[in-house]
Amino acid sequence: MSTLTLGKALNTGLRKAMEDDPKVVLMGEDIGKLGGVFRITDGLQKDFGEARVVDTPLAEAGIVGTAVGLAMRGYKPVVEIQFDGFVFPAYNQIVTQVAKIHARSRGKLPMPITIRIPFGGGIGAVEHHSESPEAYFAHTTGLKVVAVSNPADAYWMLQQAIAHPDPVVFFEPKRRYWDKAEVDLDAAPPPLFSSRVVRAGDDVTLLAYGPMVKTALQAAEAAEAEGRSLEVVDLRTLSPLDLAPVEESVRRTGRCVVVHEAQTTLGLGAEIAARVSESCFHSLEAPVLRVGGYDVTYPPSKLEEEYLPDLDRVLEAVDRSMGF
Amino acid sequence: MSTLTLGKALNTGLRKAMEDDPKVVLMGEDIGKLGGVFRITDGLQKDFGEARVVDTPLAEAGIVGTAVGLAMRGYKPVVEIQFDGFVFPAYNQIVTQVAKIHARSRGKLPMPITIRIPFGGGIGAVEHHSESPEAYFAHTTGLKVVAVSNPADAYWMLQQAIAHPDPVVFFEPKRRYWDKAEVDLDAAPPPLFSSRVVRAGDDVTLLAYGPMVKTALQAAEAAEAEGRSLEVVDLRTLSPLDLAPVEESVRRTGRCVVVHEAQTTLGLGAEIAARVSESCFHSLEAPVLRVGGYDVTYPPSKLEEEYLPDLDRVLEAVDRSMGF
Amino acid sequence: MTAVREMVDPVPGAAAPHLPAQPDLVQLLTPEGERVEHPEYSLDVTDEELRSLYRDLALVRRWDVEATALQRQGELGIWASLQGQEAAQIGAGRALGEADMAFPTYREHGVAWTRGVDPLDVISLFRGNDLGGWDPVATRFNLYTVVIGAQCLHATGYAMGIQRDTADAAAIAFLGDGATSQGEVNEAFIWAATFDAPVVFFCQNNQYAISVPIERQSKVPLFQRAAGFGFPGVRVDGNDVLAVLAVTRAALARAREGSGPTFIEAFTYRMGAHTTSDDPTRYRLADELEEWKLRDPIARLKAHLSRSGKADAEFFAGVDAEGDELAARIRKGTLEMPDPAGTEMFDHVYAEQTEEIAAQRAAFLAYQEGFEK
Amino acid sequence: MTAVREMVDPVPGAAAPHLPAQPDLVQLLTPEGERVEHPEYSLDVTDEELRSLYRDLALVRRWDVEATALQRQGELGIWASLQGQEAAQIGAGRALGEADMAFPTYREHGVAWTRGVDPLDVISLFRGNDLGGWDPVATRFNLYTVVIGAQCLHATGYAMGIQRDTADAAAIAFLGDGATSQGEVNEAFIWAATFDAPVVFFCQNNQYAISVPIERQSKVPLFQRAAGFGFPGVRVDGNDVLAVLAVTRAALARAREGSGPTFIEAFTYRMGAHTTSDDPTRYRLADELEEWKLRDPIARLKAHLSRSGKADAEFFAGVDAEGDELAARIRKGTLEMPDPAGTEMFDHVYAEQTEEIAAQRAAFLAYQEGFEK
Ligand SMILES: Cc1ncc(C[n+]2csc(CCOP(=O)(O)OP(=O)(O)O)c2C)c(N)n1
Ligand SMILES: Cc1ncc(C[n+]2csc(CCOP(=O)(O)OP(=O)(O)O)c2C)c(N)n1
Ligand SMILES: [Mg+2]
Ligand SMILES: [Mg+2]
Repeated sequence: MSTLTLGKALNTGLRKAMEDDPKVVLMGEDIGKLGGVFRITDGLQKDFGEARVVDTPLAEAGIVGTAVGLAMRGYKPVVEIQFDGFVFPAYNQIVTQVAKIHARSRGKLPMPITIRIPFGGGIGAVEHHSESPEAYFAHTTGLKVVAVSNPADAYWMLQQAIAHPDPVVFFEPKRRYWDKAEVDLDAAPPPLFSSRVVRAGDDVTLLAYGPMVKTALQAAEAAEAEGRSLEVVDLRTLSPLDLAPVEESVRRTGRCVVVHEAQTTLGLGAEIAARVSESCFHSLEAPVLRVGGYDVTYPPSKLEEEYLPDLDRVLEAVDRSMGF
Repeated sequence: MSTLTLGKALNTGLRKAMEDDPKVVLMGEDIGKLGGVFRITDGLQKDFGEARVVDTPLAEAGIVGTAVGLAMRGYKPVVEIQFDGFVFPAYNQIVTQVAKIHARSRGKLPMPITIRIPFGGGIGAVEHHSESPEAYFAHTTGLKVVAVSNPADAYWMLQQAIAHPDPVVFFEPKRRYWDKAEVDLDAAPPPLFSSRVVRAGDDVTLLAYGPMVKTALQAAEAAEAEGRSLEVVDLRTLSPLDLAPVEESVRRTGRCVVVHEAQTTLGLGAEIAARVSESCFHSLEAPVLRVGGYDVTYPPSKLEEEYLPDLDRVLEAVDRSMGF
Repeated sequence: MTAVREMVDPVPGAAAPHLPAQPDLVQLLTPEGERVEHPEYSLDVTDEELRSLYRDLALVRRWDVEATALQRQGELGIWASLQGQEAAQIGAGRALGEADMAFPTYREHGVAWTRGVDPLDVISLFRGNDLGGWDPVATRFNLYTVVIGAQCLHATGYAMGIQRDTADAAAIAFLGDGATSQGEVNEAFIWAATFDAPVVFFCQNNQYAISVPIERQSKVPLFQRAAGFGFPGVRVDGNDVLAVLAVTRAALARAREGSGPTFIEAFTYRMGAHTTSDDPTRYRLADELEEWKLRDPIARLKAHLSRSGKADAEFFAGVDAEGDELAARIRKGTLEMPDPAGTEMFDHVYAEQTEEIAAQRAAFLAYQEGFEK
Repeated sequence: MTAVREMVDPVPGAAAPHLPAQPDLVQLLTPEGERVEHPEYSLDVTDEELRSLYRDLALVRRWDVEATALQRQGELGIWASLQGQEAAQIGAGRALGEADMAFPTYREHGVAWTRGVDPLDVISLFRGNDLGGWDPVATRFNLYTVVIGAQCLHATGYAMGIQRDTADAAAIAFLGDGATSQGEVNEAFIWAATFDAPVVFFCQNNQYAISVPIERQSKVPLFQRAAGFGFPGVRVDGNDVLAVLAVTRAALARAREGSGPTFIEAFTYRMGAHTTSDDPTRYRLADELEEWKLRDPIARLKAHLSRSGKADAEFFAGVDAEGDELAARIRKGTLEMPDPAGTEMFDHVYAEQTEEIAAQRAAFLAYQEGFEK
C-alpha cells in the first residue's frame, strides 16, 4: 500500500504501463522535460528516453493523427491533451479516424490509443481550462470513455485503458489531482468498464463520475445527518455505460439523481435519464433528476463556484426528488 | 405560391437573403462555379459576384475561422460544409470561437454566422457522407441549431437563420433535397425557434426532425390504418428546444416516441426523453422511447436501410409504447 | 479579388508554346515518347521493366473504364476515376519497396494495383459493401481515407514507428492538390520535419479539387511549400512514369536513410470527372482537356516502346487482351458480389465488443426474424 | 531522434561571438544602443517619438511587474508576463493606424497599451472577473484568444471584410512561435495568400512554447515559412523597437495597398516564466537568460537616448515616476474591482436570450435567494 495523490497515481500507472509494454509511447505538449503542466509525466522522459516520451510540436491534430499512425505500426500511444478545452483541434482525427478505423478495417487495424484529458473546473483558471467535454466523446461510436475519481482507480484504470485494444478517452479530474489516498499497487483491479457503488443507501440513488464523486459523497454524508440515506454510484465508465448497478439500486430507491459538471443539455445525465426512465419505469417514484452545469458558457473563474454543481445543489435535487 | 424542391427552396431563400442584405456573404467548397455539389448555391456567384459567393480553399477550419473574422467586420457569413462528415476539421473554430465570442465579448461581438450542413443518410454514399452530427452542436452552449424537413420551412428558416444575430447551425436533410412542395414565398413564417405539430393525434406523440419527419408522417398514416392515432411534432429547432407543444401533446397522449437518424446514445432523443420524463412525469403511461441509428459506425451503403430508422421501426416503437 | 486562371505549361514542349516553360519540372520521357536525361535523377530500366510499367498503366486504365461503366449501370454507388493519373500512381507505387507502407486517398487505384490489392476489393468499397475492402496489413496499402488530408498524419506517425523499430522502410502519403490546404496536412509537414520521419508526401496536382482550380489553394507552385517547413520539394512530370519512378525512388531512399521527408508534386491532370457524381463541364473548358490529352501518360510510354522497338504489336495486343480479361473478371465479380449481412455492422465497431452493441445486435436479429415470419 | 538544441545568435554583435551571425535579421538599433541603417527598412523618427517609445516600453514593463506581484499575492488567478517582448509589442502596436485592427494572443499587453486599452481591463481577465475585459470594437484591439492560433483565421477573415469595404486599413494577427505548428495558422496563411488579404502575421518568436524550444516547431527559421505559401517573410530583431516599427509599418502599408500578407518573425526572448504557473528552471538554463539580458529591449533604447543626448536624467526619472503612479493605480483598481454578479453568466450567451437560459437564470436567482434567507 502506498499513499498517493491522484496525480502521482497516474504517474505511477504510466510508469508501470511503460515498463510492462515497450510499445507504449507517450506524446504531448510539454510532457517531456517539464513533465506536463500538471507533472503527470514527471520523470518519465528521463527514465524512458525521448523516443518513448515525446515533446511534440504545438498541434493537437498532429498529436492524435500521428498516434493513429503509430498504432497502425503496432505501438500503443498514450497522448496527453494539455487541457479539456484544447482537444477540439484534434476532434476531426478522433471522430473520423480514431473512432472509425477499427470498423473501416473490420478489425485489421485496432486502435489501442489512450487519450488523456484533464477535465473539469474549480481551479480558478482562464477560459478553456475548465471544461467537461465528455459527452462529445460518449456520443461517438467507436470510442470508449472513462473518468476516474480517486487515486486507486487512476492507477489501475490508466493501465487498463492503455492495455485495452480499443481507443479510450481517459478523463482525469484535474481539481482532484492533489487528493490523496491509499493505493494497493498489487491488488487485482475491477474490470475497466464497470461502475461501482461507493456508498450504500436506501432513499435516493446518486450518480456521479470524475470530480463530482467526491461532491456526491459529501452530499451523502450531509444527507445522513438529516436522516436521508443516499446510495452513491461512481459511474467510472461513460461509454459503454454500465447501468446494471444503477438499475439495481434505483429499483430499490425509486429515485435517481445524476450529477456532472458538464452543461446539462445533452450531458451524460440526459442519456442516463433516458435509459433509467425506460428500464426502471415502474419503479421510479420521481423522474430522474439532473444536476449539471448551467447551459451557459463556462464563466470567468470568479463565478465558477456558482456555476459548478456543489453539495447544496445536489441536496436540493435530492429534496426535489423526495418531494415528487 | 411556387412548387419548389427543398433544394430549390434553399437556393431561393439564399438569393432572397442576399438581395435583402448586402452584408450576406456565402463561403464554401465548390459553391461558386459549380453551384455546390447539391447545387444549393446554383447561379448565385454568377448573379452576386465572387466577392459575395466565395469558392474557398479546401479547409473547413479556414472557412469557419475566416467567417468569424468577417462577422467581426459586420458581415453575415453563410458557410456551406459540403457533407456532415466534413464539419469536424472546423469543430475547434465552431466550439471554442463561434460559440463563445458573444459571451467572451459580453455581446460586443455578435456572431451572426449560419453554418449550413447537409445531413443524414439514405443516398447510398461512401463513408462520412451520411452522418447526423447534430447532437455535437446542440450540446454546445452558444450555438443555436435547427433542422428543416420541407421546402417551405427550408425557404423561410434559412432566411431567418441568416438574419438572426446568433450563430445558427442549419441542418438540411440531404435525401429530401429533391422532395417537392408548394411554397408561399410571401407568407409570414412562424418564429425560427419553434416546433410544430404537423399531424394531430391522440394515442402517441411522435417527435422527429429533418429527414425523419416524412418517415414519422408515413408511420402515422400507416398507424391510422390500424386504428392508431399518432400526433406528429416536427421539432424544427434542436437548440434551444421548444418542447411546449410536445408537453401539451404528451399530457394528452401519455406516450412519446422520438425518432432520429443519429446514433441513439446521447442523441437528441436522450435530452428529450430526460426533459419530457421530468416535465410530464405524472402523465406518462410509458417511458419515452427512442428510435435512432444503432450505436455503431455508420455502415456501408448496402446496409444503411437496415441501419436507418424506418416506418417499421417507428411503428414497432409505437407498439412497445402502447404495450407498457 | 477575382483570380484569373493562368495556365502553367504542364509539360514543356508539348504543343503549348503559349505557356511559360517549367524549368523545375523533372522529366525523363517527353510527351512524344522521347527519353531524356535529367541532371539529378537518372533511371536504369530494362526493356522488360518498361513493358511491365506499360502493362500496369494499361490495366489500371482498363479497370477504371470498367468501374465507370459499372457505376453508370447502377452497380456501384460512385466511382472516382484515376484517368490521366496512371503514370503518377504506377510510378510511385512501383517505387515502393515491400517493407514500405502506403497511405492513399480514395483515388489511388493504380497504387493499389502495384501493391497487389484485388480490384474487386476496391470495387467492393465503391459498391457500398464495405467501408474498407482489403487487408491493409497484408498489402501494406492502407485503406482509403475520405476525409481530405487525414492520412498524411497517419503516414507520418507510422514513419515515426519505423524509426523506433529502426527498420529499413519508409511510409508514403498520397494527397491531392486540394488537400494541401488542410491544416492537418501542414501539421504533418511539421511533424515529419521535426522528427526527420521517413515519409514521402506524394501530391498529385491534378489541377482541381472537384471544381476548384489549384490557383485557389496556392499561388506559387506547390512543391515550393516544403522548403518553408525545412525539407525538399520537387515537381515531377506526373504523366511521365519514368520520372515519377525515379523521383519517388530517390525520395524513399532518402527517407529510409534517415534524411527525413520529401514532398513530391506530380504535375498531372484529372482527365475525367471528380467522381461519377460530378459534372466538370460546369467549371472547365473542353480545350484544356484536349491539351492534356496530348500528354496522355499511357500513349507516351507506348510511343516510346514502339518507336524504340522495345515492344511490338503483339505485346500491345497481349496487354489489350489481358485488359479485357481483367475487365470481364471485374464485371463478373461485381455482379456476383454477395450483399453484406446486416449483422456485419455490429461486429467490427470494437476489438472488444460491448454489451450494449451485442444487445442491439440481438434485438436487430430478432426484429429481422419477426419480418421473416 | 534527439534534437540537440543549437542556439542561433539572436542579435549579432551582442556579446555572443560563439554563435553564428544572422544576416537576415533586420536591425536599426544595436544592443549597445547604436543606431544603424538597413538597406530595405528606413525609419524617420523625431526625438520626441523616440522618447515616447521609451515611455511605452517602460510603462508596460512596470505594469507587467505589478501584475506579476498581484498574482503572487493571490489577487490574480494567473498572469502571462511580456517581459523581454516589450519592443516587439510596442513596435508593432505603434505601427498600427487607427483604422487597423489587431488580433492578439494572451500576452500582447504591450499592444493593448498602444491601443488605449485600460490595463485594468486586461487585469480583470486574469483576475477571473471577465472572459474578455475591454471593448474590442472601440479599441480596435480584439479580445485575447487563448486557443493557440485561432485568431489568425479571424484576422484573415476580418481582412477579407476590409477588402470588401474597400477600406484603407489592415488587420494584424499576433502569434507565438509555438502557434506556427497549428493547422489553423497554416490555413490562415493559405487564405491570406489566396485572397491577397490585407493582413500581417506578427510572430513573436520568444524561443519557447511553454517548455518546448523553437527547434521542435521548425528546423528552419520561421520567417522562411511564408515563401512556400507565396508571400514574403521577414525576420526582425524583436528587441529593437525601431526595427520592429519600421518592418511592421512597411508590412501594413503593403497590405493596405492591396499587395497581400506579410509574415514577420520578431526574434525575441521570453525573459520570465510562460505564466505565473510555470517553472522555467525545469527546461532552460540560466546562462541563456543571462545572454538575453544583454539584449534587453528597454536598456537598449535607454542607452541610445542617453548617449545621443535625446533624453536626460530628468526624463527618465519622469517616466519612472509615471510608472509608479501607473502601478499604484493598477494595484488600487485591482483590489477595488467588484466581483461580477452571478447572473452575469446568463446574460451574454446569446444576442437573443433563450427561454431555457432565462429560466435557468430565474432558478439560479431563486436558489441564491433561498440561501440569503
Ligand atoms: C475534410 C473534407 N472536406 C471536404 C471533402 C469533400 N471532397 C471530397 S474530394 C474533394 C476535393 C479533393 O481535391 P484534391 O485534394 O485535389 O484531390 P482530387 O480529388 O483532385 O484527387 C472534396 C472537397 C472531403 N472529402 N473531406
Ligand atoms: C490549442 C491549444 N493547445 C494548447 C494550449 C496550451 N498552451 C497555452 S500557451 C502554450 C504555448 C504557446 O507557445 P507560443 O505560441 O510560442 O506562445 P508564447 O506563450 O510563447 O507567447 C500552450 C501549449 C492552448 N492554449 N491552446
Ligand atoms: Mg486535385
Ligand atoms: Mg513562444
